[in-house]
Amino acid sequence: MINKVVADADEAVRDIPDQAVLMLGGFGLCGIPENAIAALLRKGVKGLTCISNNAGVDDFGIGLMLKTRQVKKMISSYVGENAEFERQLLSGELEVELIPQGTLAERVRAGGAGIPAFFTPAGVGTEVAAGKETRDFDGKTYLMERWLRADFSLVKAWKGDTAGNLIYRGTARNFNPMMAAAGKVTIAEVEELVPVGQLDPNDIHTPGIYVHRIFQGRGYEKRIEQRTTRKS
Amino acid sequence: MINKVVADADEAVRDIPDQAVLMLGGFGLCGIPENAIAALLRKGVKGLTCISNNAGVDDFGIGLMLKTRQVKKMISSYVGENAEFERQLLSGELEVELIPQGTLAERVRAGGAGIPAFFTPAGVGTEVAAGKETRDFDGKTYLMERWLRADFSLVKAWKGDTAGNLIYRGTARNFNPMMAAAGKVTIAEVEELVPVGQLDPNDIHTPGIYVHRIFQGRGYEKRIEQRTTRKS
Amino acid sequence: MLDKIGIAKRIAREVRDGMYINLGIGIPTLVANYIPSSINVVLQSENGLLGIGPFPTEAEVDPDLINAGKQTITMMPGSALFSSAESFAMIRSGKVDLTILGAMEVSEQGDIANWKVPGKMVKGMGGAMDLVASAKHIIVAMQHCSKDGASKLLPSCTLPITGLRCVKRIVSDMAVVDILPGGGFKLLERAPGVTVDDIKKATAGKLIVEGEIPEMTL
Amino acid sequence: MLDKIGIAKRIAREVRDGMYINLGIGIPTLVANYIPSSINVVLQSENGLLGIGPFPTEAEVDPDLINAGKQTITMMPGSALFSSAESFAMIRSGKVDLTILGAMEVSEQGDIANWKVPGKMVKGMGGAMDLVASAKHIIVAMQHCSKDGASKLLPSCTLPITGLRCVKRIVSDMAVVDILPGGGFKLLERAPGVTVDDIKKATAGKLIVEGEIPEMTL
Repeated sequence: MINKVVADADEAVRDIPDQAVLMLGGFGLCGIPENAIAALLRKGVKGLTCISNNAGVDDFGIGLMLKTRQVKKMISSYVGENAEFERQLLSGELEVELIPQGTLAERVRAGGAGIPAFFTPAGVGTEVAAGKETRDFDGKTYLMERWLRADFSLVKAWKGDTAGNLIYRGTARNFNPMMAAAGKVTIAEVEELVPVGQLDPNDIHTPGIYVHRIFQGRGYEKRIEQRTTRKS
Repeated sequence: MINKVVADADEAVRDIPDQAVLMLGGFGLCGIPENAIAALLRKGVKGLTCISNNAGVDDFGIGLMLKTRQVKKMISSYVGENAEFERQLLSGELEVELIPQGTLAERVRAGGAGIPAFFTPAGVGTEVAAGKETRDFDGKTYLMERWLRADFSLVKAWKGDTAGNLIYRGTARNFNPMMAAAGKVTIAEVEELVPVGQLDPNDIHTPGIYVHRIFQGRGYEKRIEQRTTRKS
Repeated sequence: MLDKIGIAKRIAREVRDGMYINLGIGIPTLVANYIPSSINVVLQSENGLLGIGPFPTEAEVDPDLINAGKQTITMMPGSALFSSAESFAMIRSGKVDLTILGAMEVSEQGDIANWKVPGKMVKGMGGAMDLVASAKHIIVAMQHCSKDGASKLLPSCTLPITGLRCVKRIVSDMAVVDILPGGGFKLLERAPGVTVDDIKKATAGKLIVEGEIPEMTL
Repeated sequence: MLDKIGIAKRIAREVRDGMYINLGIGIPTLVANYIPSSINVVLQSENGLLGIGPFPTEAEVDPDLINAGKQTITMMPGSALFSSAESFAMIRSGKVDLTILGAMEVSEQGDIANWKVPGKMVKGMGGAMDLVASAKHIIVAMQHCSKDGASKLLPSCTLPITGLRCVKRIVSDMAVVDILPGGGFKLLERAPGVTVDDIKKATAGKLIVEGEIPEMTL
């Protein structure tokens, strides 16, 4: 098997240039590439376009990169948990493109599947449809949407092997598999990196062909946004 | 959880009418719904349209339904292993639509994903493009292809639970997951049916929402078309 | 007049055995608490889970297991996990039987507005546009009027819309109404202590009242 | 002149460390036998596997594990299994570095015909059209001429084509040629015992010969 292992997050993101288009996995703070984000903060790249379902919170996730003004544009479905985000947006420092969540997921999937465009019913008749081609199929109206691809995709998995095969855990899977497939270069960080042969080929969520670099992350915080519990 | 269990293959296919459009999982004879096919033979439904990557062999798989003249039309990517198929095709008794394998897989996937049409490069400039819309994206030409959906999808999995969650094994997965999603009614047969809670939610290949009926199959033959071995 | 819990209880009565259901944030989430235990349903979380269970105990809290509102959750036996693409694939292809969500406005044609208020920071539509464009059956949980008394059931929406002609039924603090295929709010039930006249006054869109309107039972 | 094994051996020399490769049925399948063990590659089977291993021993035979030619196979450590949709997703998105397949005809523009012979039963294109439309690099393994001596490297294909302008390189029993971006077969190497003149006579399409043409080494 082909060995994709790099030493750490800093080595993995070493060649991400200013103005790069990035995809970052995660839903809220669940399943985000914590180590890669920390490395981007250290590296200080600027002018990034970040495609990610959310924009983190003020002091974690993509929110950290907003604070350091490394992000030029966010492409997301929901960005509501971040005061610094709001400030930059209102002051015009930050550009934002909002996309329905299912359309975002499917556009990224299309990017990784070699499908340049497809039709979806989401957003017909709304602001989202502005400037887009509509077409009727079997009596229902759909919008044409284009694929999304990235210069670099940063994903986080639970387990991975040295050949780049990934297994996610729980709802931390979310956007990670599609983003792994849609990156020209895909960087995966995992909680546990194992030699090839340790993961059951039947259980792989992201085949190694999509992953160019893999490393074992350190010190995962896995912050919880809405800790909600019951008594008994 | 919702219980989807039916007693056996005969009960599962009880309401499949003449002229129904079926999808049948499998690649060659690998991962085909053996029990459901046997039940269709017993039931004797006629005029079926079968969407399946292949058409079985003379004495197994969909080949058995060709012999009994139950199939009106095959929609496949490759149909080369079947003499009776050839006879019926040349005599005009059987209609055949050949689709590139990746386009077939994606059209079925689109059917289960609510995507009525998409663009693919496969078949541009070939007979397959006849009558289809072409469009250029980023300097490359693509064909527009429509979704495929079925009245009934017949799929075969390795393990399943009473809620209809499925896990496939090896390359017997192939077309089964997309077909499970693209059926108005999806019938799953499994080698081992277990109570809910026995399968790890992280390992499920087909979520139970796609499966309407599930039963444990019997007497799997799992025939091999090209038994190829090495000495040592 | 119903409070939030009352609205949730009334909507819970719409749930049928064997349904796959997507519950939006807010009142819709509360509905889960009032579904009778004799009814088997599966709750979908659009971030990638079928089979949402109760909130976890402190000991069960798992940061890798959250719902679409980013709350920690548990899984029911028989759950399945999947990607966001798969999640919206099943939503778009109509596999989710019932979607329950909140709204700021609904028009008499069934248009819904629930994602953007001009002048306020736009947070995004999340999965709402995908859900309303695809769901087989949509029930809206909402207040009949705004705090200053303006009707939210309108001839047409004034706010940017989330989806066209998609709402089938509304359960508000005052009434249960259906949106008729040809347009119009058809009054089905009154909330306890609310008169047909109250509802007429509170409904700016076309209200259709035929025969006796029963008070709802919870 | 090369036999089938010779063609496979010569193609094996095109393989680079770290490549993901799809091998078609026939001669291409043989290529796997001649890739040096010092080179790490991953073989894709379009029915849903990355990491094809050797054929199984009798004891290892598993009916749930076959390649695209329906032969029983094994898996290498580090393999991954997936659906046919995922398989062609990675093919279409250019993740497979090299596709090796057979052909009945190739045109000097790089068009390929390999799925249909008029008058014979049409068996289907399988995955060939998807592969040729998407692969980053395509090498064709073929006979330079048919049994009756007619050239298969043509100005334009006479058989129904599988894909347009997609073939980059041909390894035949007589020669290695590249298809130039502007069209034309550029001669790179001669098979042992074959002269440039032999190749000229056997090539109906435009053959470009520049300088000394080396004999290939295997």
